[in-house]
Amino acid sequence: MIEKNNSDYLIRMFHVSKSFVAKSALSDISLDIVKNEFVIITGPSGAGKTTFLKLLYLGETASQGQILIDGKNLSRITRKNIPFLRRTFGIIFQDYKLIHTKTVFENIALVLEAAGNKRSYVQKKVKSVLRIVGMEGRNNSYPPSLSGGEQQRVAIARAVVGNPKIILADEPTGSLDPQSAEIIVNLLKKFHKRGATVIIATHDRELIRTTKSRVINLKEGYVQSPKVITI
Amino acid sequence: MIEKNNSDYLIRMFHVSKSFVAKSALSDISLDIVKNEFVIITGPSGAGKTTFLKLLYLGETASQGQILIDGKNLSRITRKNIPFLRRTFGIIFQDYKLIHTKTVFENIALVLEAAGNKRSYVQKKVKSVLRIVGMEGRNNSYPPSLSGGEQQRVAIARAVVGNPKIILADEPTGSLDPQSAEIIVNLLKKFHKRGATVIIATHDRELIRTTKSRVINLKEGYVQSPKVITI
Amino acid sequence: MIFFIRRALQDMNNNKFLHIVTIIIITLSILIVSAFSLFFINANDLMESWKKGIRIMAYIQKNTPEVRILDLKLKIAQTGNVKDVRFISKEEALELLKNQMGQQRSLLNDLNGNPLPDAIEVKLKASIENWEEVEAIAARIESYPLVEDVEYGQKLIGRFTNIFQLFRFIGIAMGVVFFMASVFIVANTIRLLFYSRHDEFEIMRLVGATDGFIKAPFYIEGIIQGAIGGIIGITVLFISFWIISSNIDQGFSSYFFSIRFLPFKLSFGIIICSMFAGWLGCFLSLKQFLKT
Amino acid sequence: MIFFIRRALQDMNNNKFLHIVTIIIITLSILIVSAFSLFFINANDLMESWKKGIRIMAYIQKNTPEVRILDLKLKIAQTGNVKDVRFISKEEALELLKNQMGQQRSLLNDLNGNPLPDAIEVKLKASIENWEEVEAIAARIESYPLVEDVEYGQKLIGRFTNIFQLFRFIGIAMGVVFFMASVFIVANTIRLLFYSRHDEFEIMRLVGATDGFIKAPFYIEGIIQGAIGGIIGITVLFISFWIISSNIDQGFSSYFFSIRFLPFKLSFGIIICSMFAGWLGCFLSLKQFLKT
Ligand SMILES: Nc1ncnc2c1ncn2[C@@H]1O[C@H](COP(=O)(O)OP(=O)(O)OP(=O)(O)O)[C@@H](O)[C@H]1O
Ligand SMILES: Nc1ncnc2c1ncn2[C@@H]1O[C@H](COP(=O)(O)OP(=O)(O)OP(=O)(O)O)[C@@H](O)[C@H]1O
Ligand SMILES: [Mg+2]
Ligand SMILES: [Mg+2]
Repeated sequence: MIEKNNSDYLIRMFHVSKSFVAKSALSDISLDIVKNEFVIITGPSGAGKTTFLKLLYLGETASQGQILIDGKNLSRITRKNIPFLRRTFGIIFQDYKLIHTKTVFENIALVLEAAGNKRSYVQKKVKSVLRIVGMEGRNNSYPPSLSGGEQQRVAIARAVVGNPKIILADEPTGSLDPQSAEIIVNLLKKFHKRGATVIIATHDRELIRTTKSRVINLKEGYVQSPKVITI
Repeated sequence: MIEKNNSDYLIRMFHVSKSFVAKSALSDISLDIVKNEFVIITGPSGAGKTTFLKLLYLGETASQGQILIDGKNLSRITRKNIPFLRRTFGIIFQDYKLIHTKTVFENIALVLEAAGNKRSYVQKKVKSVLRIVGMEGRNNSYPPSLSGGEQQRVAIARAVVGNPKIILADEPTGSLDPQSAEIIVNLLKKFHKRGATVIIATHDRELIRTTKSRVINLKEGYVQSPKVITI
Repeated sequence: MIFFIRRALQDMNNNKFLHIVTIIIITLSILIVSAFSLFFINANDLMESWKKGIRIMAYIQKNTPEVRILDLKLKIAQTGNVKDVRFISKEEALELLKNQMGQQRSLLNDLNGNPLPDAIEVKLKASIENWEEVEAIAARIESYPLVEDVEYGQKLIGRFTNIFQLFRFIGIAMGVVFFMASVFIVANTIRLLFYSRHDEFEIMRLVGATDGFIKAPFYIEGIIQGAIGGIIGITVLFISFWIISSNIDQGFSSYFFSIRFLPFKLSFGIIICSMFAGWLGCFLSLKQFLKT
Repeated sequence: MIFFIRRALQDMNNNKFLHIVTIIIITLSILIVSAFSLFFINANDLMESWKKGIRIMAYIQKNTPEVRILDLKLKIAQTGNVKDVRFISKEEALELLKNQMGQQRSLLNDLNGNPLPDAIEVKLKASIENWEEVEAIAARIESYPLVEDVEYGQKLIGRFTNIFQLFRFIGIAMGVVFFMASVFIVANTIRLLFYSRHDEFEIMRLVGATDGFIKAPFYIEGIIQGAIGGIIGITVLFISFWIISSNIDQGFSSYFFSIRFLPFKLSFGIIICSMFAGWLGCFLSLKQFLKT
């Protein structure tokens, strides 16, 4: 391991645990993720992958331990500043979390509008990102009328539309056929090349195999034998 | 192909099409599925797999063509008889469709209660099926507090709890790690051995490779080069 | 049945927030209806007590023998809408007149003899609806032999009687409007409640539940909510009524009529209607959401 | 701002069913409140017109010269709460008495001389609230020199005045209760509406929207719904009023008072309050649902 400068660390976790009522999801996690890293988190169902990601974007707060993102301690972030923290992330949720009463276009535009972008920019940007994920022409569809894979691609489009510094992708290819999955993985890699830090939680062996990168293996909330592979 | 007796056919489709407003999902599908067959439906995202399954359990009605299930024409089934048709199916939905305000136990028990089973039987049966999918002890959890894979396993438990004649599984291993997936596939195979007809819609190449069975390949709503492999 | 009730209660427990808000809305609606009913019933009592002031005086021809007067009294008593008759001798009449005249009684002091006629005072039933009826009865009595003349109240009261009639008409109309509005508020609230849960219906249908199986607990819930809301509403009203009336009653009302709460039957009817509204809400929403 | 209004309208369009049901409930609530206000205002007018019937007669000592009577009249007219005074000579008084007595006037025919005193009739202002005030004024007038005696109305009207007072008190109390009930119905309905959408808030927060960004369109929606519901409610009431009153007015009311619609200010106030209720509903629900 090469010595790192303090400012190189984007995410640092110190003895982080998360337990729910009568259920411990993560135990004593300590790890660092540097800027522009590409990390895969894997592990069996219920291992705590989603919970790990939730702690980063403050979807849950850690029961114990400290998390620093870009040098800021998450436990010190005020309620008011949470939205601004979240804008540094692009999140692909495992269950997509699309708003069913809004069209595909509106769902994606929401991110840009919330960040205060101009209407014309929003229009252009949303259309271009939909083209990239292969969902052009479905602008005005509502999510419930989309197939599982189509919804997932909309969720991906929403995650990347704001050019986030950090992309959190929870099982981003779970509902996708191998070809579409490849397109998505390439998209994530492209953002990685442009400078984003990418964290993917996945079971997909194919994805892990073809993506030579650091793999964090969780099992019942503990990190298993960490191995680092630099790409 | 061996000549089949008419009563051997469980599902017959004649020139079935399904189109939504401004979008055709399935076109001119004709195929037969015999009793106790194990069929995999595959194809890229948006190919029409889910729509195919929906037509069988009358989640959608065909725009054109006829579907016979066990000799009964679906277009002639009255509204009142739809629940009874559906009880012959055990369905794993792509998006699980668990009721968020009911516990895991209640979600699964619902199927048996709706079919008029006794309370004591329901209790025993639900617990045993939860054990099989590895979700024992989560009886009283609500679905939103479960991980993706856990939710999927509950959905699978619900699908098989009523010992259905036909199991429709839409991407049943999409959120599962390889080990859990294998358990589920073995579960489906066990039901198949006991006499159930199993239809799986999936992208999972692993699943297709390890399960030597008939594969129906859909693309943009059309059946591609059908190949039959008997197990 | 027990199974469905159990499911209904479980479900209400699972969706506490929604059900509490719904019950609050039902309670408020019932409170409005029952408060208005209470108000109206008492206002109506007041009007009735007022109407009792209408009297017809039938003046009898001079020198009529007593037996014939008794006959006449009987005859008048048997006339439709007459509640009560009383013979007033000319001496009694003069005494009454003196009392009535107050300051001006001095006029009557140096009177020689009593020029007043004997009379029969006729009280009417409270079921009299308007002034025309009073006039009709008076005309009828005037037509009897031995009756020289009739005189009835001040025209004033007659006019107020008509206004009372209008008041009652408007009151009943408003009661009906409030009642219907409340039923629809309750029904629509329950629709709103169910709309937020129509995914649930869909899922139940997909796993093979019949419409009946899905509906039963929701109907039970709707009816339970209606009942709870209704009972709370009536109870709140009763408590307020009790507090207010125990402070006010002595002061005002005892003279003419006494303030009373809704009759038991009506309270009960309002609760039944609240349950009906709960049922109706379910009926409307389930009809809508269970379409294929 | 325009951006948020656009988003609010778009959102109402996306969730038509929910919003229509909500507006129906608001409309009905407003209808209840405004119907009651209308009823109350007119009933109050009626009471006022009635109260105008209260008169005090001040009887003047015999043989008072005319100038001094004029002085007295002026003095009485300047007494607090007196609206109008009129001199009634003893001749006029006798004539009036004869008219009043009806059948019994024969008594007065063989009168020698006129024993009645001159009098001043005092009309009181409608702002008189209760019988005690009337008594106080009468006592005051009686204390003036030259006034021999005072007489005021039948005690009856006095008692009714007190009942009117009670009626008005109860009416205002009920108006307040109905009003608050309606505000809470509206507010809770909007809570119900938002509850069914709290996943949506959650998603918006997760993608980095600030609370302000999320709230703004919902507040606008709540206010718009309140406004639409209020306007429809008042309009429906106005149309019903217009239809009913154009059929009834001629028949009854013209004698004493005329039926009128809610004053513009009040209608406007009700609509404003309906909007406030919409806002309140948002406030309560958003406070609740935006907790972390
Ligand atoms: N809100 C919660 N309340 C209680 N338990 C929870 C909650 N959220 C997660 N858990 C539990 O914590 C454990 C870890 O959940 P998590 O969602 O992180 O798993 P995961 O690794 O993402 O699994 P999967 O691959 O199935 O998505 C699971 O057993 C889950 O049931
Ligand atoms: N209700 C609907 N309204 C309009 N279009 C629909 C509707 N349902 C499905 N479609 C469209 O029909 C096509 C087929 O959908 P389907 O869900 O069957 O795909 P799928 O093969 O299951 O895909 P995936 O693997 O992504 O789940 C998709 O393009 C989808 O957008
Ligand atoms: Mg997960
Ligand atoms: Mg699908």
